[in-house]
Amino acid sequence: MSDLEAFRTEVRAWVHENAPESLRGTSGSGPFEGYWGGSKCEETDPDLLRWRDLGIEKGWTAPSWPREYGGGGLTHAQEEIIHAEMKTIGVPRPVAGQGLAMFGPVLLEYGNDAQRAQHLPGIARGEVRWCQGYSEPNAGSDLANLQLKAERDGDEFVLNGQKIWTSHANLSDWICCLTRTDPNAPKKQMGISVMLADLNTPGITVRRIDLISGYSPFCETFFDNVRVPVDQLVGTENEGWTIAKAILGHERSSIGRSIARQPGSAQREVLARARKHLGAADGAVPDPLLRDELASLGMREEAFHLTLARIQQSAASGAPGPEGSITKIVGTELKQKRFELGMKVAGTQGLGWEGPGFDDDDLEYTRDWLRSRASTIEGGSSEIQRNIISKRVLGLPEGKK
Amino acid sequence: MSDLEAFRTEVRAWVHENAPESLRGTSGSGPFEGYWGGSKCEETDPDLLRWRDLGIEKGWTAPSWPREYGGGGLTHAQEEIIHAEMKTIGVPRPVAGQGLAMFGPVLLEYGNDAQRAQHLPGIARGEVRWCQGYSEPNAGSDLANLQLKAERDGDEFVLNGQKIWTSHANLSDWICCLTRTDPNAPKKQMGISVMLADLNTPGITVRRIDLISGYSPFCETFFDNVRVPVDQLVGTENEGWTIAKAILGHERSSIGRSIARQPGSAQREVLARARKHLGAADGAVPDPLLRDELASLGMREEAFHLTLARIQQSAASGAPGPEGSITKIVGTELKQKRFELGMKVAGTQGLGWEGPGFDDDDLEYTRDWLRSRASTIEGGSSEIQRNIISKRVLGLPEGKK
Amino acid sequence: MSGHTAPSLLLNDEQKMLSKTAHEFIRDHAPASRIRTFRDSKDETGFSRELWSEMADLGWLGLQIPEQYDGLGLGFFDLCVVLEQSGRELMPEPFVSTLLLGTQALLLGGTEAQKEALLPGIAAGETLVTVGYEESGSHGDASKVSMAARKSVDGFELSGEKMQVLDGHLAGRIIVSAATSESGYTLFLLDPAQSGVTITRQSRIDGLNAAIVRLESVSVTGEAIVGELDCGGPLLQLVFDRAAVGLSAQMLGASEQAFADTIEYIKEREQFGVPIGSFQALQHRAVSVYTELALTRSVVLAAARAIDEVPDDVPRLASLAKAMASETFMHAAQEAIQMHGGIGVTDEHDIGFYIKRAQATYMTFGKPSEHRQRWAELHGY
Amino acid sequence: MSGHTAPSLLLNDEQKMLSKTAHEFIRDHAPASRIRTFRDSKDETGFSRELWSEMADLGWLGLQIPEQYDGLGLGFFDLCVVLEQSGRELMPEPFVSTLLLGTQALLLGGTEAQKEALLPGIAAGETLVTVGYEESGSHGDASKVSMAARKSVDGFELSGEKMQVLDGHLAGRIIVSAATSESGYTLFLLDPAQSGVTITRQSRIDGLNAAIVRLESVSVTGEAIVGELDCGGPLLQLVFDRAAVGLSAQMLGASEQAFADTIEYIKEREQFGVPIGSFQALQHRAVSVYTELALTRSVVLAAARAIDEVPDDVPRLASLAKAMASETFMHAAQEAIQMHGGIGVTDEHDIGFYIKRAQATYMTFGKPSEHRQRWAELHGY
Repeated sequence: MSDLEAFRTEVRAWVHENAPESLRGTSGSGPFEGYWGGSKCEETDPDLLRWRDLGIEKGWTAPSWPREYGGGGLTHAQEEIIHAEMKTIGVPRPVAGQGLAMFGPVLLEYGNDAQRAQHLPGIARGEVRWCQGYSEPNAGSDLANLQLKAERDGDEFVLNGQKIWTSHANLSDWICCLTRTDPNAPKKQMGISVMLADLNTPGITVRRIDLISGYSPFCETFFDNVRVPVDQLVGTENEGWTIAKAILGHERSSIGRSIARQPGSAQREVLARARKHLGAADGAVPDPLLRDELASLGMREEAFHLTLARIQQSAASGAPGPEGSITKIVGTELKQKRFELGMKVAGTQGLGWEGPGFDDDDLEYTRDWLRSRASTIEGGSSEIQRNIISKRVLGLPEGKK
Repeated sequence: MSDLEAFRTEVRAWVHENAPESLRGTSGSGPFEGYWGGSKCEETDPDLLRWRDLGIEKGWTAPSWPREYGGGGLTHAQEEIIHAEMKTIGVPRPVAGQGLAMFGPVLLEYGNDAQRAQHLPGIARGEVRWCQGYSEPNAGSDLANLQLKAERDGDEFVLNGQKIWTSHANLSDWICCLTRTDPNAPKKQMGISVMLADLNTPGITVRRIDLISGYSPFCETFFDNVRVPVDQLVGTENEGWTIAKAILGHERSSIGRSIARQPGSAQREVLARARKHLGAADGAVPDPLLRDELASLGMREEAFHLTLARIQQSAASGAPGPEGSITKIVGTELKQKRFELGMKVAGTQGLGWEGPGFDDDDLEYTRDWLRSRASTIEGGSSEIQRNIISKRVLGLPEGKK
Repeated sequence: MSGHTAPSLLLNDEQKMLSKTAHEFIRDHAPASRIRTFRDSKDETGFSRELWSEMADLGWLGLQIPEQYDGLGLGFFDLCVVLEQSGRELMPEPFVSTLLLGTQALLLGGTEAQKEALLPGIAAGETLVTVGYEESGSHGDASKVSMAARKSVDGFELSGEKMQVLDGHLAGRIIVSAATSESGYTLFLLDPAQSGVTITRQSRIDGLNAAIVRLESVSVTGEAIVGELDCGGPLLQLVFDRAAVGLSAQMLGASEQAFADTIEYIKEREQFGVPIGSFQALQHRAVSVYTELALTRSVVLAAARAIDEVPDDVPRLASLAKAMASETFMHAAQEAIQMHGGIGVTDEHDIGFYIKRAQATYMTFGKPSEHRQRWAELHGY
Repeated sequence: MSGHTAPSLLLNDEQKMLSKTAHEFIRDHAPASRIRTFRDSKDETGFSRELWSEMADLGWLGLQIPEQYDGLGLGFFDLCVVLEQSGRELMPEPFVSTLLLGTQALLLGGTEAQKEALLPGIAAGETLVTVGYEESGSHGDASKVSMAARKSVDGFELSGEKMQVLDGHLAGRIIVSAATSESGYTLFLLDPAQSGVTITRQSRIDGLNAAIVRLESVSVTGEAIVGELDCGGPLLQLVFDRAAVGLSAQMLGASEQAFADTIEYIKEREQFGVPIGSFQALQHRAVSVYTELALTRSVVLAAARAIDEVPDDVPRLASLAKAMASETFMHAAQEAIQMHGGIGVTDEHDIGFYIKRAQATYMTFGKPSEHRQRWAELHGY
């Protein structure tokens, strides 16, 4: 038995012994499912809190981070095993969210020791919640066009401007911002800096944005003479675009992966809805066209999971293939197809917004369907992903931007 | 009863009395179906020849052309009625082909009297067959890039270069060529001239091009010091692009229309194949998925015919809508869908190239399926059509070319 | 086309004027943003009574109602001209319930007394008449009728529940289907004020107003029957065909507006220093929507014309129009959101209401696959 | 994935080397243009015997054949590595007939004697063994067997006709399905040299070689049975699953080559003064093909792996692979032609052969909709 196999056995035993019964089977165990924490968190589920504490104790909330920063000091391969074993029984990770998935890794790669020591333990323990501040109203697909101004004033930067799509900013403690520190740089990709800001700093206001689903995690965040200490600058001033690209690449692949719930779950979900709404308790789904569409969905779901596995395997073998770039496109389209089909089988029972005559599951499903329309837009639209693949993977010549 | 209605009654009576029985129901009566004529024509069907002669006698091979040029001197509305009545009983027009559909109208609009007198009667009588000489190997979608050189030498132009996709050049008598008369013009759309050349002129050689279907009407036509009298220049030297665009516009809409056979015929054709190959003599097509696809095809076919009718009606009412530009795209895609579905219902019986084990209908159908792949490329590809609609109809800003 | 000469698919001068007037009136008085306003204010009516009256005054509600009942006596085609425009701004006014379901049921099956009693009020914008046909267990099949009409001494006693009855909360009369024999059902005209009727308002994504109509031993006489006893099925099918065509006209209008808004947006929205409408990938996708719109317009007009002039062609053309308009609207709405980008998925922007309506209309009066199946049957395969 | 840990979808070092060697060998010795050459010369063999022998010498034909029969005793996964490469150039050599149909039938159902007699010859490239299962009235359903095997004194007497038997014109042995009871049929191993066998060569669009095999009272003994009497159906299904996976590997290779050729072409072909590959509409469509290729690669590898390691998963993964590879290949081939423009539809250019092969493979061993139906059944709906 290899060391990794031995480790897997150990992890499996620990997870089976410690994961609260009530949490099993409740989660796809992705990086964004479960306890997000932070100072504004009002979570009261004792099982979830106990699971969090057990994870913190083991250092398994951030298995591959150094122990000095609250991590587990393990390898990435070991981390994969921990996450896979949690996924197997469907428990969430002990702590989830963007701090662990995105900003911790950024600080580990680009931050300095002081920043790591200041921020990482709070993230690993789920005490400090983070959100992103990238997009602006005129800097969406064209992110490098961002204009949030950061002017140096002594030991501080003074920030003025606006961010949008700052998910959960209303529930977060800190924000990681892309700012414009040199408005006169010859190219718009130059003169950008990455800064960390405490959301309690005076001058920051947050406004929630509702989506067509009726609610959303998104916010707009406004900066009015917000003073940020210079020691919260990550990396080199005016050279933040490299870090931004790394963050975005990470976001892309994590969105694709976060869609990958349990293999077969999309097919099971839509099948259950078909049985409920078409009145067919078992056997063949009576409508052969819907049945065919469901099989298409199920096949595509399986192909997507197999492709994620293949990418993961080839990355583990040291030769990451270019296919990683497709997971965002394929994953989000799969998600939309799932909800479209789930809505189709529900017929008019899927048309409820709220209230009498519709059951709660259907009402929630309809909102989720609406929410899914954003998935091909957020985190780099499908169009932007296709441009990237076209250029970087297929090597097609650039036309106009 | 309006004059036109009276005319329709008269036409209907004449057609019913004179159209040979053997030809009825054989044709979609489009401008490219039937007797194409020309000096190399070896047609022997007495009914077809009799129908041709009757048409010539009435002036109904080219109903709207002036009588002096062999036409009928009628209005366009009357011409429509004549073609519609022939279509109703499925007889071909008495004479068909590109001379009538394209080059005659060009000469009527852009030619001079001498050119009309020289060429139109031969076209109207089906004695002289014409082909086009537009595209070149490096001037396909980008037609204005054409390079066939025409240099003035006394009373003649000397042509050197190559044309491609010169359909039926091997069976034609004359060719209508786009030539480059000024290679130094500041824009490539300038310096182009339209010329008419007798294909018997020394220096012209024609080579047939087979398509993936195994045969085709297409040729390559090579020009090696071919001398064309200057009186065969149509319009003004170096200003031929305007004429070229008119010809292309005409080609586009006639391709779209030529696909419009009898309404419902695509659905009937594929249904007949389904009955033959799926072993279902009547009733519902047993495979519900194929049945659904067939209904989609049938619906789309009907929508296409109704749209052609609507365009025709609004053109007749003096307000042609912008929808005309879509008929090429929709028509050719419909054609491809038809053959794809017809191939699908045939299963492995559609895989024959020739010889034993496949019946003649299936073999021909398979070749037609292969041929249909060219329809979205020839006569201005679907991509080019979309560019045109995007710019001219939707008014979207031009990106790069 | 079954005949060799296509029906006229053009609007005459009067219809063009009607279309233009309706377009401007609706654009100015009834923007799609009203859907949000009615929703957020939890408006009890859910649409504008005033606007409905004004449209009555303009003659639009009685366009197709015969002159003897105070209508204009024009055709269904004319009604579709207005419906298309009403669709552009997703108007929540009771077009579908009253003009498409109620009025058509009365025109096709109503007794003289019923027509005299109700059609003038409809034309005047005073009376709403709707049809309840959906039940919780029917899975979209209106021929599965659980509501029962038991024979009583002087008529029938109705019990059961209808779901998502459009404008059931305000309708002056509700026509319901109720089983009257083993194999057949019958349409009955009810006054919701009658004893035993309970109305519960529902809230849908698309902004149309609907209600649950519960009947407990509601007594009616034979005079309440619309059409013939036990023959509610065929009559309802005729009503649905017309309703499907009228709804398709609304869907066409909605698709066109969503498309127009999108084209305008991509001409203006800049990224990478240029309008995003200059990107060829978006352009070609826009053209795909455009071609579908052109085809859909043709089939909707043909189906509307057939209702007035070629009744035999109505079933197949109604199915064609509904199937095609449903797919086109969904396609146009999806592309509209995607091309609007982030702003397109916010509740603040109106474009999101188009996909909600698209989903609702897709599922109403038969989804595309059901109409394709019917088309196949009508064509003998 | 039925388990929580995905099977390995990577090639090991030996397999990578095999893939590379096969790729180069085939690219250098077996270009797709050979399809045209064989067709136009009306070559009697229709493929290259020499090349087949060379591939035998390289060990490729016996990759999966156990060592006791002179093979290398590796897995089906290894065979798929070579099949993928053979697909790139649409090789007309008898991979499908002999390695996928004949060999798998023998491995899965052959008697020891049959295996000993035939597998070494297959591995050596000397013997072709094919399976005839299609009949003119079967409409693609291999379980409809009209060919009859009548019990005779010392065995069976076979009569009937099989169509499109791949490489039937040169096969040393042909396995046919013949009805042996009311409900069941049996696979029989025939020597085409036997009296009563008539072979008529057929010509297909895709360049694969096929023949009509007509049997008139052909006598065989019980030793000719492959598998069990009356159990030809289940055995043939197992063979088809493997054949479908192997064919999917070829389709994957063919799709990848068509795509690679297309990308190369649009990088070079200029119109409007720029490479057409700089047009965003083409770029985004190219990306669509690319994503389908990536998904297809995953499912083909997973299905191939399952044949070696997880037999229970083979039916669903074989259906997944065949359905997806069929659609991907057709999509890739259609886009390849469209993006090649005029030259793409000429017989002179090789790209047209890809769509012909795509159509043929789409229809072989079940078309996608049939596999989706089976997938649904396997998943209990």
